[in-house]
Amino acid sequence: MDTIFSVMAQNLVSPIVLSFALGLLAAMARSSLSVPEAAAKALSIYLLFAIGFKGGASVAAHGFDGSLGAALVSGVALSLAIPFIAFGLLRAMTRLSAVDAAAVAGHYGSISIVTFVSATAILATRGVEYEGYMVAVAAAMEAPAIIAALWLAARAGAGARMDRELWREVLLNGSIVLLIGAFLIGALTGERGLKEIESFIVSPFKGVLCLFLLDMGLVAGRGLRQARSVLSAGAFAFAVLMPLAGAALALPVAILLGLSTGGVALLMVLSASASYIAVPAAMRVALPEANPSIYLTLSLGVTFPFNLALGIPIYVALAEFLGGA
Amino acid sequence: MDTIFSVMAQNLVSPIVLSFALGLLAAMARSSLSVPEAAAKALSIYLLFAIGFKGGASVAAHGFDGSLGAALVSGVALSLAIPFIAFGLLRAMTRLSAVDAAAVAGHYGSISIVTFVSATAILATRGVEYEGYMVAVAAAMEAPAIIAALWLAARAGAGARMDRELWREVLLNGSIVLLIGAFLIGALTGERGLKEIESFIVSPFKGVLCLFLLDMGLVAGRGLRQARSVLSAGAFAFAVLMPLAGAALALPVAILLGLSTGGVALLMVLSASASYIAVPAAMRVALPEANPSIYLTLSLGVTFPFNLALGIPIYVALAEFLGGA
Amino acid sequence: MDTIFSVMAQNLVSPIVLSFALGLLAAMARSSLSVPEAAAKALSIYLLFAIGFKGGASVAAHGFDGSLGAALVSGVALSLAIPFIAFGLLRAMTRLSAVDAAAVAGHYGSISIVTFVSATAILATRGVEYEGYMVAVAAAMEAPAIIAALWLAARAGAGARMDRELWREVLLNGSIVLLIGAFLIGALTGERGLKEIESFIVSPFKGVLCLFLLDMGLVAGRGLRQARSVLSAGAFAFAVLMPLAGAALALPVAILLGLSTGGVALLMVLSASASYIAVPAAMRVALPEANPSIYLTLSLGVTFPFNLALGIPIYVALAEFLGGA
Amino acid sequence: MQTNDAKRVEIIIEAPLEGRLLDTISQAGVTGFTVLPVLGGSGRSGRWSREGQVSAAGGMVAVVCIVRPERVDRLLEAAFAVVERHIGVVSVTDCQVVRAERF
Amino acid sequence: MQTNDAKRVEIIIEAPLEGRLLDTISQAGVTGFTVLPVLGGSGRSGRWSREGQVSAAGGMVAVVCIVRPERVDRLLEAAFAVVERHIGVVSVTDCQVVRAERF
Amino acid sequence: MQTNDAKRVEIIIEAPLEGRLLDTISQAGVTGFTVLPVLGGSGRSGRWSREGQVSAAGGMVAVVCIVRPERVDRLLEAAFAVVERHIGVVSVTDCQVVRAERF
Ligand SMILES: Nc1ncnc2c1ncn2[C@@H]1O[C@H](COP(=O)(O)O)[C@@H](O)[C@H]1O
Ligand SMILES: Nc1ncnc2c1ncn2[C@@H]1O[C@H](COP(=O)(O)O)[C@@H](O)[C@H]1O
Ligand SMILES: Nc1ncnc2c1ncn2[C@@H]1O[C@H](COP(=O)(O)O)[C@@H](O)[C@H]1O
Ligand code: NA
Ligand code: NA
Ligand code: NA
Repeated sequence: MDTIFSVMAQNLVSPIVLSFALGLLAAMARSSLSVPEAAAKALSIYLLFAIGFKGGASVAAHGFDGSLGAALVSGVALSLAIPFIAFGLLRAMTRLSAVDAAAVAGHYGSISIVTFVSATAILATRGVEYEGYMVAVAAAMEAPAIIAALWLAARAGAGARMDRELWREVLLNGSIVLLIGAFLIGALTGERGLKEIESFIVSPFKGVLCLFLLDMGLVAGRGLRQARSVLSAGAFAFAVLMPLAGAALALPVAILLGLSTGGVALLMVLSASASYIAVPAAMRVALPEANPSIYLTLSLGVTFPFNLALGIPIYVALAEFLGGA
Repeated sequence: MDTIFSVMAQNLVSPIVLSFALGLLAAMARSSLSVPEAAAKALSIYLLFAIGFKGGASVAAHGFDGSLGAALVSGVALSLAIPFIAFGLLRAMTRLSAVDAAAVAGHYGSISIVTFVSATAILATRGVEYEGYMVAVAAAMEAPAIIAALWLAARAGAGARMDRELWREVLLNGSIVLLIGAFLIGALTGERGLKEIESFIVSPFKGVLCLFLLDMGLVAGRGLRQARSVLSAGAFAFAVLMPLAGAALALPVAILLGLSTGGVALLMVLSASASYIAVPAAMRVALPEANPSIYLTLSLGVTFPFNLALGIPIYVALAEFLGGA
Repeated sequence: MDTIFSVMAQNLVSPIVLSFALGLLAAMARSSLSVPEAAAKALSIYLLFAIGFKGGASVAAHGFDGSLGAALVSGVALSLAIPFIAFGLLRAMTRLSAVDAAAVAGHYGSISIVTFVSATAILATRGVEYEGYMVAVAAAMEAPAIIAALWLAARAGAGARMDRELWREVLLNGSIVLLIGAFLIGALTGERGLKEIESFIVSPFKGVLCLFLLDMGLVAGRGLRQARSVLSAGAFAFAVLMPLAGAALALPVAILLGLSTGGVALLMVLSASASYIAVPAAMRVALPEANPSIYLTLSLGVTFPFNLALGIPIYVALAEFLGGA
Repeated sequence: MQTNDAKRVEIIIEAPLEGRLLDTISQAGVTGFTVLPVLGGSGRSGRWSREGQVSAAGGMVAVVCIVRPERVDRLLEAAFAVVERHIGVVSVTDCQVVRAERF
Repeated sequence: MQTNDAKRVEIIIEAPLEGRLLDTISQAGVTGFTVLPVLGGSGRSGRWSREGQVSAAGGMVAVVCIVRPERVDRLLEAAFAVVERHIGVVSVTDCQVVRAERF
Repeated sequence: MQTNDAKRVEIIIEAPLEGRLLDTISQAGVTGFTVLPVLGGSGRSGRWSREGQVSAAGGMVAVVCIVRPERVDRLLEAAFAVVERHIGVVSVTDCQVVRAERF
């Protein structure tokens, strides 16, 4: 318990969390502060490339310990299962239509890569190691939730369309391709490759993350300001409960997989986090009847800050506690 | 006197000043060289975040020495007073209308954060220390001049409008919010926070500043090329005299405040510099009758390069001379 | 021969080449991965500034060894001569119209600065030195080929227009101005200037290059996908043969000039590479009848990847072999 | 395909006034509009370009509103309250829309 | 100067549908169009802005097609197949073009 | 609200020609225009997109000029001198403007 509070305290005054808070407050107060779209995209490309590459280089250094396959399968299973839990909770806790609930549920089955990245930054600060291949698990968990969501929506009578074109779009989504591509480059070039570009992708990493979180705060704050009306108290409660439920589901799986302390924490983080890039784009195409304000606000405006400020420290502390660290 | 020339000589062949010169010449020669708007904004976000954070971290390390309050009040007073001097000089030296003169005067009361940043880079090269809270003084000096300018314009019969909405826009202007926000983050996270993101906000700082000044040179050169016709010799003379007047006014104030050598130089720099972000935007809303070509060209096209090439070395040398450094 | 294969093998698993391959494959597979235009331009500004500055600083450190003048003249001569060879080959190998052939020929006489930059990165990895002024030679080789191409087109009856305005545009093209400007700044500020901004322009250089090549791969892949139909097998063959011909022409010239091993390799690289910034823009103005898909696809989609993957290692290995390195 | 008459109103205005304009026309009941970026231009106050600019002061945006013919006057009056002392360029074009119930 | 009648069709649509829309209208024989970026807007689902967004989900684009009058119906029908369940705003304006043989 | 007839001329042209076009129409006395960015498009020379492009060669811009009806011919002729050998798409639409004295 002590650990939780100390990790939380340490986390809350980190430049990363405070940068997000600054963006959130600035947007709430209607400041003109904004990060250009092109700059935000460039920052996200940097983060995906760096985290993917480092994961791959770490796999090249330490080798696969055999559990990669099992971890990937478990990730896919979690991504498929979580939407059902989310859907059930949403129908119980809110008055959202079945279509809106299905769309939201899809977001929670999928993952948020910035949440993952922020968690790795915290693990690095605390000196906790994790499996490099967790990056691949993150990529594997992006898409399956979409199937679950569309199945839920179809059952509810919405003519959700999941044609081949949409499949291609989801699986070849820019962020998935970059993450896996960079992972493979890191795995192929290994330590030598990492050394060549270390002073670009390792040293400035946390600082870039601060600016990206500033931007996320601005976008989240703007979303919250504009969507306050469409969200009920029940929906807010869901967006705080659901990550805890996702993490709770992931914890035994991670332990069964025999992951390291950092790996356990990261699988909880992935399950607890909600997508705000791949899934929203897919939902706009496949489920246009669902209201984007609802799923974007819950995912980016409530669950993301919750995980950043409180969730991650809880998952890390739990993993450390159970790992005897 | 020797110091002035040696500082000037050293300054004139610094990558920072030469990058600005390159941009200026390229734009004058109508080269197609240009920095995309989004990239320029991203560079300015980086600079504001870095300078704010470092200021805050330095305050956290050295503590307030009690003079912050007095420095803030003095900054506000300077920002309010300088427009009156500028207005008087403009009416005497040029044939600008009262409204145009008031708008220009507002720019000179406010501050230019890049001029400030360039001065801190020169101080760093020379190993001169300054109070970390000067960043907060810079932020405090952005807005008051606008009130003075609108008062001057209203007296001249222009229906300047300063409604609540404009107040909010000025005070929550993106650059002020980011500067103060980063300052607070730096102050809260202190040395530990700085260490985490040092290799992002400290080591590459000067290089980023070079690229930003390249862009400033391009914008200034384009402005000069297009606005040459609207500017009289008197206006040009004003734009060179006024920074010296502002600095002269700030010098005794800075000494009375008991600032360090670097702090004295920076208060002179702030008073000598003219806004080109917050004030122009406010003037377009509140004083649409004033011609933007005039105030933008004087501020960015004349006073900024003057300060960069000659002004800052003079202020630094004077501060060192008086500080016995 | 051994060297060639070892250089090639080392090169093919470098993060730089793999990043390009990732972009190429992603675009071919129609992934949504894309780098915003503003970010791509910002990356290219960084690379031009850094490579120019380092070249200038190196000249300041080692001094001119007298051969700069001869190297510049030789570069100009190569840039003028190569289009004639290219035109002849194109007329023999393809059924392109004379106007299209002239436009393509102009691209191969000029140079690609990213190819140059990638080659310097490989030389750096292998610890091979080169003359800092090769950057100036690169700049000098950008424009002359355009004259040759327009002369060829005019002879073929196309009303190519090369008015004063176009001259200004070509010679004051943003990338030339930035490259030469940064070179001069580096030469003026020397070692001291380099030290000030080293951690911006030296340490992260290779990493930035990776992201830029990722973008180049995306653009090249998209081009290939969309232009496949307009290109014959003969045109593809030309785009692989021509760089080898250009390098073969440059080799004796470089040896006669008495360049260092790295210098020999770089003159071959410059002659082998094909423009994709300055020349296409000039051709769109001066030779609108020529089909841009053809020249852009051959230059960026075929010759650039060929040089990156195979050409550069061949030129470097040859230079090392002949230089007794 | 079944279409109905409508008006396309295009307002080119200084970027620092964007917020005010949008708030004003929203209050006048026009809740459908789209904002397009502007790179540069020329007018009585000379040529300008957004390139490399950091401040919003040197830029403009274009706002496109498609409205039913009977609502165009209310929109123009609301827009004019903001644009009046400023340089905004306002033009109105006849157009046809599908799904008229949306406007 | 000699001009001919044509139609200017403007379609404002969610960014994730851009590829589908362009493929569909191309297949319907409309191979001339231009895509413009959109900064933000407002509609029945509220206000939005592209600022700082990373996902395509939160954005729109404007597609402008200039076509001969006789081809406008085919274009609208093709566009509608994509836009139908979505929020796309479609407007058609009469215009004049030079070099009519190009359209 | 009092409006007057005017013409909205829209010229979509290759980016490397932008400077020439604007200089030419300025010399022809048209000093009011606005330049909009273009993301991509399609025409006889195939599809293209600005994404990730560094060179101006692969891009276009849209120039919008609102002029009095009697000046449209001078504008079109001036524009055509530049556009002729190029791919520019020129369209003219009738519109209404407020503050006609500005055009
Ligand atoms: N006739 C026009 N057609 C299109 N845009 C215009 C026109 N007049 C002015 N503008 C735009 O409005 C801006 C300001 O105009 P002005 O106040 O006349 O300088 C110009 O820079 C253009 O972007
Ligand atoms: N009447 C309109 N005029 C211009 N753009 C509109 C209009 N209605 C909707 N839009 C655009 O279409 C988007 C989605 O509209 P909606 O589905 O009504 O929320 C809005 O955010 C606007 O960008
Ligand atoms: N009918 C059209 N409507 C709108 N834009 C067009 C049209 N035709 C061509 N364009 C634009 O002009 C560019 C060049 O056209 P083209 O020369 O036909 O390849 C295209 O890529 C489009 O951006
Ligand atoms: Na999840
Ligand atoms: Na000042
Ligand atoms: Na060449």
